[in-house]
Amino acid sequence: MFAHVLSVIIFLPIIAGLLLLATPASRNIARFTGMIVSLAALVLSLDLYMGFQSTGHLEFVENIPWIASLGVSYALGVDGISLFILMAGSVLLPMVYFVFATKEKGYYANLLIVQGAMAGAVCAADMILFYIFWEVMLLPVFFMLGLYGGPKRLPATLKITLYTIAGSLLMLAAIVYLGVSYHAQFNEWSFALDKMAQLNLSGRVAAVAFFGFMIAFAIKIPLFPFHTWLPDAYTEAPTATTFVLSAIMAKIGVYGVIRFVVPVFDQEFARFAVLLAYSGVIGMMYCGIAAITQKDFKRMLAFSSASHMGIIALGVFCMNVQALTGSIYQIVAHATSTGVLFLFAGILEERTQTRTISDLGGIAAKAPVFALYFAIAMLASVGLPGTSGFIGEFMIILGAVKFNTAVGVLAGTTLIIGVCYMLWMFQRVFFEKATPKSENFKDFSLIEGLAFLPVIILIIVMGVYPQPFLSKITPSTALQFASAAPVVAQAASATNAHLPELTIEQK
Amino acid sequence: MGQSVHYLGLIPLFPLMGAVFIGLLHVFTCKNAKLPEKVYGLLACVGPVLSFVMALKVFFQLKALPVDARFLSHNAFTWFSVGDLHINMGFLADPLSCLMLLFVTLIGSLIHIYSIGYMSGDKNYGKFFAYMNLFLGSMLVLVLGDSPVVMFVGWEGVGLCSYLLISFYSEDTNNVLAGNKAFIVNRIGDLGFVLGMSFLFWGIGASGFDYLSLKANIHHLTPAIALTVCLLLFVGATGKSAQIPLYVWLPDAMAGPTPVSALIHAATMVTAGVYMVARFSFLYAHVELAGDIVAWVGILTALLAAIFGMFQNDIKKVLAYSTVSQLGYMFAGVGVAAYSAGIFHVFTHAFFKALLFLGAGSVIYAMHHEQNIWKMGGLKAKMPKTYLTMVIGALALAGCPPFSGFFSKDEILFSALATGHYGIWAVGLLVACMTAYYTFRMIFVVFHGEPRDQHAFDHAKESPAVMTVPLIILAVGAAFAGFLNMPGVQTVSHWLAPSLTEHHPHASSFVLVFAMATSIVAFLVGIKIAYSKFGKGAAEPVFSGFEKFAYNKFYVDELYNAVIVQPYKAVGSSIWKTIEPNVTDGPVKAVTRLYMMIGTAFKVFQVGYVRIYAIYMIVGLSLMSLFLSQSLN
Amino acid sequence: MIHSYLYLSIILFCLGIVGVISRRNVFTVFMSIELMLNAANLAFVAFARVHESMDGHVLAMMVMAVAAAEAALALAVVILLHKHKSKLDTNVFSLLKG
Amino acid sequence: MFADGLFLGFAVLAVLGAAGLVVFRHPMNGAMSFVVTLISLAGLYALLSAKLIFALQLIVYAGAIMSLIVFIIMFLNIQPSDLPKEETKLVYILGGLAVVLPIGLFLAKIVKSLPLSSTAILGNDFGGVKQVGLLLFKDWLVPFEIVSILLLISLIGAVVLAGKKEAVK
Amino acid sequence: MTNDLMLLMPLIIVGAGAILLMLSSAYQKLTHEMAAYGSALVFAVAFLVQLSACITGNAVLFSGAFNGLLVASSFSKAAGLIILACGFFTAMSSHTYFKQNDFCSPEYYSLMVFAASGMLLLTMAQELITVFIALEIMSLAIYILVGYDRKNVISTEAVLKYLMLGAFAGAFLTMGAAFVYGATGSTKFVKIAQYVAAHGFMQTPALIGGSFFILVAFLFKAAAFPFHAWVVDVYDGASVPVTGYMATGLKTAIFAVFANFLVLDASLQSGWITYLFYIAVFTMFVGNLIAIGQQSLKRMLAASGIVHTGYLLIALVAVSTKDFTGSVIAYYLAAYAASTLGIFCALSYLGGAGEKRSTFDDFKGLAKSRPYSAAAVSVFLLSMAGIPPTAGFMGKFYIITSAIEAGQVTLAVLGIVSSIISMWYYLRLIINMYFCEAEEQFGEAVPSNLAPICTFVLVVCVFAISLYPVVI
Repeated sequence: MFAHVLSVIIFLPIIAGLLLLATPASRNIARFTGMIVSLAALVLSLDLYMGFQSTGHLEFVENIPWIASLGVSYALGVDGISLFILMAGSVLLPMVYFVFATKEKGYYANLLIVQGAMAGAVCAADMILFYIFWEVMLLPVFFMLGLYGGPKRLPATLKITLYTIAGSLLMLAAIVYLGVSYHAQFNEWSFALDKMAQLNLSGRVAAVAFFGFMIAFAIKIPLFPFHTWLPDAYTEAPTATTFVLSAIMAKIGVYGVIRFVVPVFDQEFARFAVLLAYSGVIGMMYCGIAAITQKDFKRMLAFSSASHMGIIALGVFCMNVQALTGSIYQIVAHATSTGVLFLFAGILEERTQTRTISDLGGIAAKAPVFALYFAIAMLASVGLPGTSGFIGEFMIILGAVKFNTAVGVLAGTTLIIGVCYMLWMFQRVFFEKATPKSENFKDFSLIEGLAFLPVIILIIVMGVYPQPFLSKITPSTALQFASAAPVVAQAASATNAHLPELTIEQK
Repeated sequence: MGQSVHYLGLIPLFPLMGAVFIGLLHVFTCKNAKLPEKVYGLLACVGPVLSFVMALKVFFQLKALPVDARFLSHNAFTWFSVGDLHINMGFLADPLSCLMLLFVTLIGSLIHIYSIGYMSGDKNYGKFFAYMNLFLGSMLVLVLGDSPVVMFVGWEGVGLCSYLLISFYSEDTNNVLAGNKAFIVNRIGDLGFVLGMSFLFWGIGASGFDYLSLKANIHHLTPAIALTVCLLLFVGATGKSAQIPLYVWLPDAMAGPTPVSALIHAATMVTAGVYMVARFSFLYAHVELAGDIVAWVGILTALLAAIFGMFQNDIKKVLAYSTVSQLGYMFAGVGVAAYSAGIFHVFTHAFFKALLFLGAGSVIYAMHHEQNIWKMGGLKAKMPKTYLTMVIGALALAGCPPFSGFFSKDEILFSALATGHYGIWAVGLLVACMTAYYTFRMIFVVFHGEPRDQHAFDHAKESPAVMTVPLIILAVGAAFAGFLNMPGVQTVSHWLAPSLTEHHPHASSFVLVFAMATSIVAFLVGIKIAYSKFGKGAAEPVFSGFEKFAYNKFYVDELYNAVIVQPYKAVGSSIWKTIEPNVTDGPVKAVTRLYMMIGTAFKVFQVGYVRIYAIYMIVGLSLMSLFLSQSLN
Repeated sequence: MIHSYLYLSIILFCLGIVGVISRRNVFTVFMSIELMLNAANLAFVAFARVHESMDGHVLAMMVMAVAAAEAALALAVVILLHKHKSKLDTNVFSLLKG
Repeated sequence: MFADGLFLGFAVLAVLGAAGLVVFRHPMNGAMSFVVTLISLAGLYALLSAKLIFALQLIVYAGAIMSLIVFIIMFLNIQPSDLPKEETKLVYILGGLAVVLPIGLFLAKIVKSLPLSSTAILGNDFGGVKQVGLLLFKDWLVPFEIVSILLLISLIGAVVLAGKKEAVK
Repeated sequence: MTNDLMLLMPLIIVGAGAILLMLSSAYQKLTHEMAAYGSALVFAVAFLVQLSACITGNAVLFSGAFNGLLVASSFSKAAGLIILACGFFTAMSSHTYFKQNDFCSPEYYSLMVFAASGMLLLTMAQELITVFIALEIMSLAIYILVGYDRKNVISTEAVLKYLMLGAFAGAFLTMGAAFVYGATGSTKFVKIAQYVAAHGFMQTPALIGGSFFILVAFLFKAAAFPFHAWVVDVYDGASVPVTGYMATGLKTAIFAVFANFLVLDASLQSGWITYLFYIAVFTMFVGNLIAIGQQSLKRMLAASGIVHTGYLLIALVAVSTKDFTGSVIAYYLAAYAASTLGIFCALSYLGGAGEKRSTFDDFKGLAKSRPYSAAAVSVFLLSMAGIPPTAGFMGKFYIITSAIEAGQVTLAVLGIVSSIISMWYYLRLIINMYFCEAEEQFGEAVPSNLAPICTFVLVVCVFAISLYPVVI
């Protein structure tokens, strides 16, 4: 373990990616570089994971003043919340280089850049630094989507880009507002995260700033009704991009809410939590129901992903430690399940040249390994106990019931909704009789099988023995609520007023 | 506290390991090098048999303990722990779970053995056993779990296996659809289960969420919450155990291979709901209203299923509805707080229903996968062993003394009577009569009379020993298991007592005799009608009027389809076809379009005439001057 | 009395503006701008009289010099325009628009 | 009184000249009319004791600049057909007046509020060449110097834009 | 006095260099390439001198010399640096540009240097008539540069529009100066400030009127609404390097003097805040609306220039008169100048002979044949759009920060909204370059490497300014 491990994790892929772009490297060199660099990042993050002390506070802190006059600094650090998103990225991304062998140089280079930028966004402990990475991580997506996407990529590209930039610029205003308020209250410039939490905000402007943050994150997550960019973008994007978007980038939106909104705007957050929770749960239902009639499996997975993000976001809004922990756990679980499903969908598309569900069938018989992997990932995604998906989902529903009974009950319907579209799709694609397009479907090669194996194992391990992971998360989530406890308690009692018995027996 | 024994965790682990091992073996060999079936068969039986042996060990170890301390536990590891929520991957063997354990492993083992024969020649032989082992493992987790959450693991696991096995012949769309239906309907129940657990946790879970802690703290639970929890958990039970309104999946589930129907959809999985209610007896005993609701839902399900059962032509459908019906009895039993009676019925039912299914499977196997009873007939000559065992099963099911079903069913009816649930008793009696009728309708049509399909009849022959031996073992169980708990003996009730919160009703022996006598009468009436109609051979009836209505299961499936499934799909497609582009995305698009329009329209102002530009300036200036002169004074 | 000078200056200035915005003849437009500069000059000189300082005179001189330079350039442009289109109409030159 | 009369006369002439500039169709007429304004302004400068400016106005403005303009007008040999047909000129002028009115009123309001001292007769030194010159070279050296750059530029501009020299290949 | 001289050195070098260039252009053997190098040299030397003054000179404000008409401050020095850099890069890109376009003569470069001298004067001028003259020096030189392509009627039309409206605005400046003089008895900023401090701003109507007209002239030159309409046509008509020069150097100089004037006194600034607020808002949105519909890149950039004027006006509204350093404005100007100049630099060699490529569609598929240039242009566009980690983002960040700090939250939010809107037309070019099939091969060789090199230097600048925000 060395001093600037986080910086290395962030900038190694970015620099490698930029170098690839700047040099006339061949696609094989690019892929090889990507592999090496992402594996190096993986090794570093594993090292980081091992060395993580789970104190609940930021660890591996780096802090270098950058813009002294405004108190902006290059500050990095991870706690239990960010560690897992960082890990999800590091663990999942190397797979892409193994699975997709024939892409262009820019494809791999952009992947590297986005990996670094996402790591940066997750590790940033300064709001401005976070914002910079937040925006930077959009650019590779923009280029990948536009350059390597499907036939209707241009509108999709524009939509996602304009939508997310619109949101994030509003967030910039809110960030600046925070910095200025800090200056006004403490007579010192700073954008550091921990200092922002000391702010005492109230009034209309604070509410506006709160929504400045929330809208940015809501678009990224995406929360209903800001999700409309998602189906197009996910469907048209090349597989790796969809994977990155759904597996990690969307999670950074949730992470943002946890990291920036909850500590700073505790009052506003408590005030609007019910509204946001409904938005999450409605989004979950809306997208889940929309998924069932999709004809295109990638689009169906896109809606499914949006549906899951709704429930993950809900976990954050429930303001209790179980739901929040569940959310973070579910973030990783969703990355390993739905994210991987997108990769599988990409493989499916590559091998059958179609994305239409009705064109396929009988793949389970043709490709048992592929079907097995797919089924495991699918079951994790529908939250079957014993897979990673259950733990998080259960804790979120549990927390939601406590937070607000109606929300909790609606959140529970995810159990049904998810299973409806997934089974339907699985039936059409993997069962039934083989169609001309799927007849010659090739099963995984050994390399592919091995590349995915760690994730599949991870899905199971995370379902069966989650406590080692949870014990790294819980101190941070507990801390999150320790500071905001009074407000949260007050809000929680207010929201459950219609079912008073529920709160009587609290220990 | 009870003892902590490490091997408890091994009981589910054996079949689970078996499942993983067989599954991997199958996946990696099915394309190229096929392994011989024997390998799979042998491997598959190892897990269940080992578990059964362990179960016996548990039983004896428990038996050795004093009555009040009869439980063994094993805490494998902390599963997850967040805030107040501590869930251990813990296993608990108390008399209740031990009983379940015993018969689940026993019947499971038998059915595995039976399947070796039944499934021979199937190209997915390995897959089948992997699923079966997985199922058994999950079932054992369900039974042994020491907290609702661990139970839920098994609960969902068995659901999954049920889905996988129903859609086992996945090339046929109907099978897959049946599988989907089973999984989805089960999931609806699971929603209730999860919500019930959540309420329970926020009620009293903070000081421990395992059964023992819950039981200790149950009096802290407020009545409203207790009722909510009870009902929500019962929703879970209706899903898993096929009660109104979620029973619809079970008849369809017969699409799976017959051993699956026997093991999963008759003997074990479907009784999980009853087991769960019995597990929560400390809770249900607390809330009388919940018990009544459970009992009524159960008995009405029993009635409905019996009506359907009377008009089915598919041998497995008849058995399926009889299963639903018997499950209804069990719920009636646990609903009137006769938990041991309910569990006992679970126990006996496992034997005779597994027996009936396996027997039916034997028949189907012999008839080359023909399931319509009106294509059979006179088979008793060709398949004596099957016939004999099946008659035993049928007698047990119909409640003929002294077969096992009689005692268990009678005890339920007696409990209903003794606790004053006369309505339930009356309906139960009617159902008993109907049960006898449809059971023997099936027996008579299949085995007696003249062969209806001569060709099939000629080719029919007795099944191999690997199939008949389990039948015989089960037949023994079906015949004599009832004595374990016959009035006056009550071995099972006493055994279960430490696990259940039960108040045995004090009723006079007159009531006891009255209940028994009415039961016997009901049985006799039922069998008489059946004999008079079908005893000497009958042609396939043409249904009309109410019969047709009942034959079509009151069109409940169609109703669900029209009221729930189709609207759901319609909403789904309208969301992305109509709502998405117009309502949610509409404003975004409109804004963009407006913005482009304004932008294009704005070019008009750039006229290109320099004088006009000067006019812009002056107009602006002049306006500002106006404002400024206002502010001058 | 000085007020009258200033009022006159304002009137001339406004007339200059009117000339610029209402006429299309290039010469007239340029001369109108000169008129505005002259109006400003008048104001300078009048204010110089008020303040009894001669700074205003110097300023007026500077304005004259600038006006001269501007006029020279403007006339060069007029010649150029005339070379292109032989017209003195500002509206003729409206290729750049939209 | 005499001064007032002179002022009134010059003012009326200046305004009329300016109005003529705005109204006349042919630039030559406009230029002549403008010269009237310039000369009237020179008279007003004289009334304001700005002797140097009075002279410069006549020499530089009315003399040099206007003759340059007139020269160019003549040089281009403008035919009436070259002139823009401004049928709506009057509408524009009236409209322009209406638009400009607020500006004028605003300025007038300002002027009205100015606390101006009485215009006592000043000494002979005021506005003389020497005094202004001294001021120019002492206090206002910088603008004076940089005006030379300005003139240089306009010189180059005239050469570049109107000159015959072809672009260097 | 040596210090004073040191601070004036860049101006002197530029002025002398301009005259020298002018004189030597009479010498037939001087090719315009040599003139380009000469002017670049002048700019470079002046830049280095200015830089050394910036680094070593401890912010000496000289006011004794020149009777307080010229004053150097850290802000004027920074603005001067930007202007000189703009001049340098424009000279370089012009060199390449005129390999493909043939209307150049050595006077072109001398005029460019003259314009720079006017701009430098503007940044330092502290007296209204000096401002006026400096403004006219700059403007006249630019007018000539705009109309330099005499054979092209478009360019002549541009100079007509610019000259006519520019002179019109200049007349307002003189009238404004006259009223200020009338009110305060002086046109020197110091005296005006003293007068305002003594008598108040709102109590002196003549000062209101005078400053109003002066502001109008500044707003005109900066292309703020409603004085913006000329800018699109003029940018379109001028040649690419001149457009770049106008968009950057001229705007820097104008905003320098604008800020200098506005911070004379707090009451003066606060008196105009309401008006500047609305003007800024309208400027941003009108600029955006004009930009959306454009097909020509130059026109789009002109319109985006209007939008950036709006952002700078936000900075002016939020400017603090107490301890004015102008750092926010200078930083934004530097960021904006780097990216705008970069894009014009790239256009000057990508545009081809006779600027045959000028619309969005002409640049379709550029990334395939010229990936590096396309990448550079993308960086500039992203910087203008304010996407991190480019300089444009930092600039916008500082402006928003200063606005919110000054309590102008609404304005900051509107600025944000405007930059969201502006995203579309910046992205449009990137999309055309990267995601569309090429209609043209961009086959011809670049005649000179100077402009490409400058482009890449500017890319580095864009990032360097962002990552090492030394000005702040």
